[in-house]
Amino acid sequence: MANKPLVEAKSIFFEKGGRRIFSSLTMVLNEHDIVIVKGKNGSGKTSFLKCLAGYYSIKKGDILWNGEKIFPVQEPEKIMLAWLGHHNAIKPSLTVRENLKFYADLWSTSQSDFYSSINYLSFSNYLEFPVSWLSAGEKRRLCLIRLMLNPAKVWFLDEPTTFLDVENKKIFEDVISKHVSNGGAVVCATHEELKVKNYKTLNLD
Amino acid sequence: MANKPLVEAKSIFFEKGGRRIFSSLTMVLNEHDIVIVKGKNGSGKTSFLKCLAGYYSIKKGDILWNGEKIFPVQEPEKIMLAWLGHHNAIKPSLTVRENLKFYADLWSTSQSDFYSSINYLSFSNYLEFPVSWLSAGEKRRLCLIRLMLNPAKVWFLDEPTTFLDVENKKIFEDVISKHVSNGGAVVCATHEELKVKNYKTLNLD
Amino acid sequence: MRNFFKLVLRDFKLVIKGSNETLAAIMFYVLAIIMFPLSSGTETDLLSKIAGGAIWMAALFSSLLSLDRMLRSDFEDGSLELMVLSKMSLESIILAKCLSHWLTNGLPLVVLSPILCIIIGLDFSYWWILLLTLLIGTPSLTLIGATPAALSCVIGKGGVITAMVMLPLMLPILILGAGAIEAEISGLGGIGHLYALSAILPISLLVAPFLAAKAVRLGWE
Amino acid sequence: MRNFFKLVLRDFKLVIKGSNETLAAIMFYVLAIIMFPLSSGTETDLLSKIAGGAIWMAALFSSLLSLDRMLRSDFEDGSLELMVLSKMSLESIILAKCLSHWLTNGLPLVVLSPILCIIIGLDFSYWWILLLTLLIGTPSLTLIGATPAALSCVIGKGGVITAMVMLPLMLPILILGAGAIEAEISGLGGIGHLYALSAILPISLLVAPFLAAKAVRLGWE
Amino acid sequence: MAGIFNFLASPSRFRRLSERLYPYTIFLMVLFLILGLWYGIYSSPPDYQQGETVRIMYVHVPAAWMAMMIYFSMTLMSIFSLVWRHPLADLLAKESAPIGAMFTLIALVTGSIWGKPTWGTWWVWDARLTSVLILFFIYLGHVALIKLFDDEEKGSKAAAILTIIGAINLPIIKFSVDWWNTLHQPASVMRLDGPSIHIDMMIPLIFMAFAFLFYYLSFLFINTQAELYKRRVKKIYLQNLMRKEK
Ligand code: HEM
Ligand SMILES: Nc1ncnc2c1ncn2[C@@H]1O[C@H](COP(=O)(O)OP(=O)(O)OP(=O)(O)O)[C@@H](O)[C@H]1O
Ligand SMILES: Nc1ncnc2c1ncn2[C@@H]1O[C@H](COP(=O)(O)OP(=O)(O)OP(=O)(O)O)[C@@H](O)[C@H]1O
Ligand SMILES: [Mg+2]
Ligand SMILES: [Mg+2]
Repeated sequence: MANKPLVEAKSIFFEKGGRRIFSSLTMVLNEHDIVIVKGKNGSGKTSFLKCLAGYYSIKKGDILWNGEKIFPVQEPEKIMLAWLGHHNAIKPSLTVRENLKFYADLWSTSQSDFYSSINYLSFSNYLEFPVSWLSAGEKRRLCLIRLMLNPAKVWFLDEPTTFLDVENKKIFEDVISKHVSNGGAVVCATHEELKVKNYKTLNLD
Repeated sequence: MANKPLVEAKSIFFEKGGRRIFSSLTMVLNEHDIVIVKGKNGSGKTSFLKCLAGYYSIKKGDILWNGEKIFPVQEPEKIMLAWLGHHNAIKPSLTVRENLKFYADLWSTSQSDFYSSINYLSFSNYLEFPVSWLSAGEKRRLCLIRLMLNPAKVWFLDEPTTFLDVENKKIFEDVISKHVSNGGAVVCATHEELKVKNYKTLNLD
Repeated sequence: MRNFFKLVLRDFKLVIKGSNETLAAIMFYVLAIIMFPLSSGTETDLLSKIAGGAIWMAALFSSLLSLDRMLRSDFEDGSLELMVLSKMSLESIILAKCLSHWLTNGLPLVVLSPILCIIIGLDFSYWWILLLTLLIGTPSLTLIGATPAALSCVIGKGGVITAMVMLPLMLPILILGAGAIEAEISGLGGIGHLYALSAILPISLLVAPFLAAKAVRLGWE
Repeated sequence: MRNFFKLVLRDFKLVIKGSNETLAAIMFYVLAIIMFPLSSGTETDLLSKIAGGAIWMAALFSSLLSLDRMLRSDFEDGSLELMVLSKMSLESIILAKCLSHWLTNGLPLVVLSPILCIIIGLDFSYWWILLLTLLIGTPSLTLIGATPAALSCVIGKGGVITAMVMLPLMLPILILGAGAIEAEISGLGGIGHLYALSAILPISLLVAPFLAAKAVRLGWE
Repeated sequence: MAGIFNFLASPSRFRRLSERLYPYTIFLMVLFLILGLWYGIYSSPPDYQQGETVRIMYVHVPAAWMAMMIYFSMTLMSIFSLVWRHPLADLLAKESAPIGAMFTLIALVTGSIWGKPTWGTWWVWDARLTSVLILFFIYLGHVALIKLFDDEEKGSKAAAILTIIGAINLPIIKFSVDWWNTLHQPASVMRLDGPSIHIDMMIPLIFMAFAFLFYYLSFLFINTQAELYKRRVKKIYLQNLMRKEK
């Protein structure tokens, strides 16, 4: 059992609106793995992540989670997955604390993890601000904190570094390095060069 | 007259919700100029651009457009300005052509400019696609095309390269280089290193 | 189950926060009910004849206005995508949203009904049946409207379009609700209508979250 | 001026495109009118008494449902920010949006009015006054609603809240419009009401775009 | 049932089958139409109360049955489409809707025409009539909803979801005459204790019902084929676009 990869995509094929987006794509994600998905605009990075998570359904091939054919989106009780997409999924009219608290409750994050994540991104001064006051990069940092609250082993990140400045990009790299060193795994679609160790690249071009 | 800078900010001061965002900031933008606004997340890059354009009103200092104290937003008949912000401002339910055509009409862009801009970003195959089909980067490319349709001399760009892949970033650099060599001027807030010649940097930290 | 109520609470907070939707709903009801005498003249016997219908129409319109937004913001900003990756299924998320929608939209009407009775001049001896129909009927309105609301997020359009798709589905509830009151007043007895209404509620409770979840998933495709 | 019509055309296209809002508006009107007999019973003379009010209430509700979205998408996706940087002022942009809103929402009702007359049983000899009130009144509804619609974008909330703010402002139009018909039917003559309605239109035409533009600018701050 | 559906699940198989079948259904439709009209107009007696106007029944009643039957079958297909993800099921439901809407309209119009001499009015807001009108709007909503999507396949899936909710209206139509005291005739053919209608009227009624049924099937087959071809053309077009680009 322990040898089964966390996620495995076996020559999957996906089309949308009658257009082939990618075909015979294969990926294996084990613990401690970082897979960086590269490719031109429109090459299907977002689609690939969405297929793996189960938002989109593939036409051919197999996707196995812990060796089983289930999807996080369809059976969320069985598989936990952390997702960070193009949308921030934060409510502008709630405060930073309320936004984070909601997800912390949903995922039963402990109180101490909650505050340590916030401190990690030095966000404690912002806690009572409504999110609508934050700048684009600050919103994205909020998403990073939320990511750290998530107990899921597998993280799927779709261009997580948009709007982040150089310093926060570095923090982000630390965050994922820490996550994989704790036995987690990350799939990350991005156009930037990430300075993390031992990553595998999946090129979609 | 011709010696007046296109845009001039004289030690401006701006606060929002009682927080000082920046103070005594000065900038001069002449023809052929590229000013790259740098700064950490939340340092006020977006706010600065919005102040210059007139969306936000400053507390102290002066902003002069062609030596006069008017703003593009308030008197659009007098001053033309091209704006590309965090939002794409494209309608998902219209096709690419319809989206572009609308702005081309609004700005009275000529037919030939219209098609040459589209070809420049090799978008002609997408013309009849509804925008909702496009990927995040393709949407951003659409914004670049729209930028090229704009007859305005001054371009204000707020993190224009988000979601763009390496190749398109290069195209973007070409686009702004071409624009300034034709007598235009660009103010661009970004966290990335842009490979353009002779730019000035404005650091907000 | 704990998560379920957390979500209800968060939605509740989101709705109340800064904007006080419940208060808005209450004011809307009063205004909408006042519109009937304003637009149809003030003859009291005419008014009392249309009273049940008027209150029910107000309920329907307030559902139309608010359901469109029940799922939209969560759908558009990616919150739903994210929430479904917790231990809660999409179906229960939607059910929680329906509950908090009803708490802020349907329940105020139920609570308000005695006052509305007075405003529109419905004889107080028929208040019980108005109350009952509202109590059984408004949750069905919310539930039945959830699927078209989800679909309208998928289309990315709202307003009149959603209303057009929703209205025919909700009309049976309106007919039964208003019909019960009318039948009771005319002496025929509105119990039959009430039975039919009570049959619809459990069915929609079973079917609606399932179908609305299907619709949301369609939007993700 | 050419730009003005281009914007109207684009909005019109946006509205029609794939989504056929006008068709939706028409179906909505028919359904909303049908709701009155459905909920208030079938006595024809009762119906014809509330006929004018019913049609006017349908107009009001369709405005409530659609005005909320008139500016929202352009406000939220940054289109307004961009459009104002053309040779068109924000005021004329808003006026153009109001025009295209009326073309897809008010005008269908005016055109549909004879059919609605039949459905609701309004005597055909009063059709002219219904038509006149709608023709003068519905543009005012759109214009008066523009500012609250803009404000609701600024708050980032919609639905019932917007409706609650809009309703009191629109009620005078409803009272005058429905009143004109009622007065005409009762033999008192509805001309007085018509005059009042016609006075409101130019005033709101002058004031509304200006105020709504202020509201939008407030949202940019 | 599921077996038949599985067999038909492949679009191309269905297309071939329906291409073979539709001439027969058209033939049957014409045959039953001729028989039904002949019996209905010449060889059935006028009603002792209503006189000749009763002949409207031979259009009205089968049309009303079809209106409900088509919606019912659309509901079944929608459930199939959602539960077993049959690609064809929502396509069939989608192609059924306009036909169903047409039959509903026929039932409404003929009912109104019939109502004038018998009830003295074109229209009353009674439960049966109203619920049929709502059915008509649900059909229209179905058609409109599909048009709202960029992607027709997605649109027909959406419409399938909506169809199931709309199905609450069916029992209301069916039992409205029993639950409410209305002007409309209670059921006399489709009854649990057997029909209570004269055999001379029964025959043309049944013939016309079959004619309408085969009309439905013929056009369902033809329209579905057309739609399948259309989708193939679109797919090829998109793939060519992609190829040009690369
Ligand atoms: C617009 C008005 C009308 C509508 C919408 C309407 C609708 C319907 C419907 C849906 C049915 C099918 C009922 C079932 O199978 O249970 C039906 C059957 C029938 N209708 Fe109508 N109807 C209308 C007017 C009339 C009128 C004016 C008459 C004649 C007086 C009439 C006579 C009948 C009869 C005899 C049946 C057959 C009942 C049976 O044997 O099951 N209808 N109608
Ligand atoms: N209403 C408000 N009250 C207080 N502070 C505010 C308000 N609105 C914005 N701010 C603050 O203003 C600062 C500047 O925001 P701005 O969007 O200009 O930053 P930015 O440089 O564009 O950042 P980024 O790189 O993340 O896009 C942020 O720190 C934000 O928190
Ligand atoms: N309904 C559709 N019909 C046809 N093509 C579609 C449809 N939806 C998406 N596409 C295409 O699918 C391709 C892949 O999109 P995707 O979002 O996965 O790209 P991506 O690699 O994430 O790009 P980016 O780097 O820009 O985010 C795009 O070229 C897009 O045009
Ligand atoms: Mg992407
Ligand atoms: Mg910024």
